[in-house]
Amino acid sequence: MVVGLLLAAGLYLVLARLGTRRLRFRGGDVLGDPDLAFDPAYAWSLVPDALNALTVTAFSAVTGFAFAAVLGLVLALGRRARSRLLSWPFAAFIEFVRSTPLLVQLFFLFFALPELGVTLSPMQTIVLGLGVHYATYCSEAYRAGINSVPKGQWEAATALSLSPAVTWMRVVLPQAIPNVLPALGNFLVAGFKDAPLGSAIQVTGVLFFANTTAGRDFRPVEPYLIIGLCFLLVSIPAAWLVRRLERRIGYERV
Amino acid sequence: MDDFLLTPGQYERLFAGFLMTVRILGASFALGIVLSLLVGVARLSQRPWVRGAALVFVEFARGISSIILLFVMAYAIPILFGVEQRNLLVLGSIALGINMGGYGAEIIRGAILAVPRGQTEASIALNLSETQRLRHVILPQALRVILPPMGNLTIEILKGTALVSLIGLGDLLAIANQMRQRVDTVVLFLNVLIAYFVLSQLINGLFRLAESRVDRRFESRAAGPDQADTLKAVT
Amino acid sequence: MATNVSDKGAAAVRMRGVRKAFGDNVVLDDLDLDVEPGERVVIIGPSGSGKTTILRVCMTLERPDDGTVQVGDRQLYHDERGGQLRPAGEKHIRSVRSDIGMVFQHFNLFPHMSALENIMLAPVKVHGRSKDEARERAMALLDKVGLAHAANQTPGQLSGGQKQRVAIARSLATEPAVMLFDEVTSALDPELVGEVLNVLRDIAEEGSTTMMLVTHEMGFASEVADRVVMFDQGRILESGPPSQVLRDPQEQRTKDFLGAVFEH
Amino acid sequence: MATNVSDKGAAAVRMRGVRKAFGDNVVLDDLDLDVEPGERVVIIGPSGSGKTTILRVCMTLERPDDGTVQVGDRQLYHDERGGQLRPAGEKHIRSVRSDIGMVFQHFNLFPHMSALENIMLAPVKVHGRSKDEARERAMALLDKVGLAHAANQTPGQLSGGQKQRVAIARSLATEPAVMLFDEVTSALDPELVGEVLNVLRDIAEEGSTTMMLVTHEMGFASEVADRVVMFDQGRILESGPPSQVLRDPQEQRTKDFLGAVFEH
Amino acid sequence: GGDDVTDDTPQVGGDEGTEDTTTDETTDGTDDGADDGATGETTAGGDLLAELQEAGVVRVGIADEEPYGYVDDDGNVTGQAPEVARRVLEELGIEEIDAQVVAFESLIAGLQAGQFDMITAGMYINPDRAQQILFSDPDYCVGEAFAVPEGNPQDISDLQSVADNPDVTLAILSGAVEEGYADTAGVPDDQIEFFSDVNAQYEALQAGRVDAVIGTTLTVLTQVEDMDGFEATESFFPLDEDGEEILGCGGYGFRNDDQEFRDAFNDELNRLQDEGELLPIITDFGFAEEDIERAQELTVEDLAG
Ligand SMILES: Nc1ncnc2c1ncn2[C@@H]1O[C@H](COP(=O)(O)OP(=O)(O)OP(=O)(O)O)[C@@H](O)[C@H]1O
Ligand SMILES: Nc1ncnc2c1ncn2[C@@H]1O[C@H](COP(=O)(O)OP(=O)(O)OP(=O)(O)O)[C@@H](O)[C@H]1O
Ligand SMILES: [Mg+2]
Ligand SMILES: [Mg+2]
Repeated sequence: MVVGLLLAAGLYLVLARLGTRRLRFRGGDVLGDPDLAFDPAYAWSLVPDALNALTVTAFSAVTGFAFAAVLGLVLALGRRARSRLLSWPFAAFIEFVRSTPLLVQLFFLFFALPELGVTLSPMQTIVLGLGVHYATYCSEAYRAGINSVPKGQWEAATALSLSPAVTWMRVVLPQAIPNVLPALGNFLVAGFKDAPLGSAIQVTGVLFFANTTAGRDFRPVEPYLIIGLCFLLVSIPAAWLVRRLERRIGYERV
Repeated sequence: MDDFLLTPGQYERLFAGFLMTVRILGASFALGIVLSLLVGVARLSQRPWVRGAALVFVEFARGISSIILLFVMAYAIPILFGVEQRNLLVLGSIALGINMGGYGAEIIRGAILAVPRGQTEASIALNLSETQRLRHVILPQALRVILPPMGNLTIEILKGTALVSLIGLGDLLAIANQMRQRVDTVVLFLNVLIAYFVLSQLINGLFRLAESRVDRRFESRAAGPDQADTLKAVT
Repeated sequence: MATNVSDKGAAAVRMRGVRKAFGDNVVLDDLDLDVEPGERVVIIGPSGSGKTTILRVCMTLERPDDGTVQVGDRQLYHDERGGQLRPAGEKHIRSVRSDIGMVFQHFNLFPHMSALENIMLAPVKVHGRSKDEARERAMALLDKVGLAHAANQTPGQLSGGQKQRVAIARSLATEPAVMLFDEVTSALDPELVGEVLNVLRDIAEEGSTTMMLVTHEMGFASEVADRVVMFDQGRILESGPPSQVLRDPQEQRTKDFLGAVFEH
Repeated sequence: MATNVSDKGAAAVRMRGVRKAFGDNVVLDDLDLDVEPGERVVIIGPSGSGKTTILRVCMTLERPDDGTVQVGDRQLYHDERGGQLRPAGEKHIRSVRSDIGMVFQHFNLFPHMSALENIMLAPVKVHGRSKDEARERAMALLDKVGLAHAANQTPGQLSGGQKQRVAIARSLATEPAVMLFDEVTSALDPELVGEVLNVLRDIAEEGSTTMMLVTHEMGFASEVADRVVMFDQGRILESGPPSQVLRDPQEQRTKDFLGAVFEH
Repeated sequence: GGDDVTDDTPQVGGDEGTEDTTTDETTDGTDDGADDGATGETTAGGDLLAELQEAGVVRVGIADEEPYGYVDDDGNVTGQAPEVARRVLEELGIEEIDAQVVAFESLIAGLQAGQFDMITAGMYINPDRAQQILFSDPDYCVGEAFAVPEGNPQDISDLQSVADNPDVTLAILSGAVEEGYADTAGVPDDQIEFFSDVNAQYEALQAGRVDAVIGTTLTVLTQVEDMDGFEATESFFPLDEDGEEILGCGGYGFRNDDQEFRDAFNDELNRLQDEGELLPIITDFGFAEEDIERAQELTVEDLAG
């Protein structure tokens, strides 16, 4: 467990180091053969750039997701608030963010917020955008998880006179969160697939790489196919892992 | 209040984009539903190769990001296969429809599996053909399970339509971006967000309506007074 | 179609060497069984002895591992070409299957259709009847099972006994030559069993339909059965008129079984 | 805090005019009940008579619609300021509540913590004990309930009787003045009931803790109770020492109830 | 490399009927309903021009960059390039243009993929691009300039001054020629921020995300006009590896297969240029007469290398 956490933290630090670079894409080292619709040699020469861009995309996805996981909990708690005056705005916010496109939200954060005096860098924008967007999804998952904690647990906490903070931190959440993990895993994968949207606000991730390279070398086939492949190679195993987690947790719950 | 409004002319432009958004949504939804049904049923086929092909489609459609699929469709596929694809609306809808099909197929598969086995057996005993079984017995019952997640999926696809602005289609977001320089961006994007919100609530409402209509088919009121009467009348 | 079967004077159902195993569990073991046209055979036996399985094999809900099933003058699972038996395709099976009907323990009515629609579905979709014709016949059947007033109710609005009577009407609607009944009263509250047995009795009395019934209602069995077949561990232990098998069984196993049933 | 209560010579629990309804269903109806410090009161009565509800009201798991509940010398649901009673805030309720403990029918142990952690949680988090002190006391309690060896097992690894004994230890750990027990043996397999009753008997014998027990174990009740209270339809039907209420009840309802319980 | 993959698909030419609705659908709704006709399929050889003449509509690609090709307040497509193209196409008997807005870097890919039939974005003619597509002769040549905060606090005058000042972050349009200019001048990577959207560059400048935007003198002048607190630097000509000044001259892009269309367009363009017809159209968008005169002496061969 501790080893796992340390490993994850280490990986994240590496990712943070690689993924926050401002990348510059100079196209392939070799010229594509005009007679080939797909030139493997040219494609191969793009791989280093594509991998670098992938670290940027992955970093924005992971960081955005971490943010979503925390903010989602806050939203879930806010929505559960006993006072309707408090819970209604949370519910409305969640519904609104969930039913509007992430891309529009990104444009809003990137282009409209400066008019309100908040200027975010592209990376900050995509992290915040992914974070808030997926926080609303996470909040629904947390809500289901919290509701799945039996009523008797709350009553036992009352009978022991535990304070609300202790009840949440020590009794309810430790039971709710394992049930929520598979859902969170799915959202991480989904967030990863949305992370290329950062390209629209100049985040130098995979899609930015493909657009720039295609515009520079005038060969769109290779870069777009490469990033498509990158995505399949990352997200299919990831989804598979999440499904395994789902089965394992489902099994333990029995 | 006026501070949050645009000029009528600007609304007119946005409305043209909004119509385009609705068209793309309609086209991708239609394709998505067809793919969901075909692939969802194929996932349960007795022929291993059909099942395998369907699984590959599902993993592909769900594994690749819809935005990347969109760019692949718009820029790589036409050149790679020499199909001169001038119709971006079709391209965009295919990309989004494939995306929807991947998720929808799993919804349909799950819903079909949720229909009790006895229903299939009864329809075999009545000698219905495989398609008749699906058409008259299984799918109508699966529909109850299908509708709620399908509604959510449709809203996801609505959100996905915003991506087509990046490949040069003039949807709501694309028009907003063209107006961005000359309009207060806060007001502009708030208006756009609200338009999407309204549309998604509309979709939500339509699906709720469909759900209640389907539920009415199953009407299973617990022993009401009229039923008690009929019971007596019979025995 | 019933005429088709008796034309030739063949058995309504003729099973030869039927074998069915689930994994290691051999449920039907080299089974031979003949049912004459119009005969009413009641199958009894302890739980797990394979009674349901034999009906499901006749209904093509389970494919036997080995052996043949003949329905009327045609093989169910095989094509006869040039005297040779070959495994038949789905099309052949469907064509033979239309001579068989089955009523299930748990009714398996279609919950999204009214009673009437449940009954009309197969005649319209499978046998190509016109809607009007099918409706008329369905109403006649509903009347026969005493449910004409419930034609437009969905299964959710019916009691268990009513559901089962609709299910019986539904399988009668296609006029199968052979009808299979698998413990059709055992999912019912005791006070509803009578109404279903009455309907079965009516059908039996009309006499033209071949019936195979699995039931634990021994009184009913001795009343309607031409023959009682006692199953045990996938084999026929004994077989004969009810007066013999139920009153004066030869086998100890049968005696024990009947003792246990009647005690209850 | 227990001393606090007896200091004043006040009742450990004093209910006045307590009313609780769920919708139209009036479950507690203008109820008065006094429990003396150190007294052991057993509450009996038919299902649905409000036994659980009265304990839940004491534990603040249900808020009464009307009436007052005094625990020791303080009002549970009200602030007394200037002789006036006003509905109290969450903070006040929490402070009074720490004098009460409850053991549930279904244990409600925290499944993600070991037995030891379950017991230590409240002393450390609520009463600010040091971890070492809390652990020592928790081990002593586990020893008392005969489960010292199971300290590090999680509830999933314990039998029902063991779970309930851990739950009892857990609620004793904060040394509440009043302990509530709601049918703590009725979710257990019969062969496990004894071990839990033994633990309860030990606690009762120590004598310092005020106890309110709902139970259907009449033998146990007559053994440990100072007083038996018979509930019916949200009211106290009769009340007195076990020798009187259990052996020689005055009310017909009580006789019927006891008859039914003993027959079973 | 002139071979375009579309060579292999002559058979798609026939079914014009199916395309009737599609033109309609590919419009971005920006031009006020000018899409009533069908353009038919584009195929190998020179029948594109005939088809376009038949349909009366041509689809063009723009990058939404003022003043070259953009969508105005009312949603109409305008700018130097679309307006000139309109005039020239009119001579060819094509009455309407139907524009699609795409990222600048996707213009060539869009043209090649058949999403539109010509580029009217004032795209500079250079050897790299000329390998991919056909260009018309240029109709303007301008220098480069920077948009900077008023008073030019970082004292930026040319790319060398950017390279020499590590504090300056420069916005460059992804896929545009300025990237190469900056490389030649030795501007380090971490001083460059790439954008795929012209307007976003200036919004970034306003938001303080970058210190300067480089663009053609015209673009910069047009943009800073609408912005408070920003100005344009003096126009300059960037240097190539040999220290020679580079002229930035824009023209119209065509697919390699559409040589006949390009030639016809080019002939009319040159004729109108000679007759001085284009001058008023172009100067309307802020160009100086000398910008146009410089282009008059040049042909595409001079620029395409
Ligand atoms: N689909 C199946 N998969 C595995 N085993 C099965 C299946 N269907 C039936 N069996 C097994 O076959 C045996 C016979 O089952 P069958 O239902 O025919 O018995 P039955 O005589 O109808 O018993 P009952 O009186 O309980 O209905 C049982 O041991 C049963 O567990
Ligand atoms: N949360 C609730 N909502 C609605 N009704 C409730 C609730 N809790 C209890 N009741 C009702 O209050 C009545 C008294 O319930 P209570 O649990 O106090 O009875 P009891 O005497 O403990 O019975 P038992 O011996 O069955 O445990 C019952 O009719 C019950 O249905
Ligand atoms: Mg059976
Ligand atoms: Mg109770």
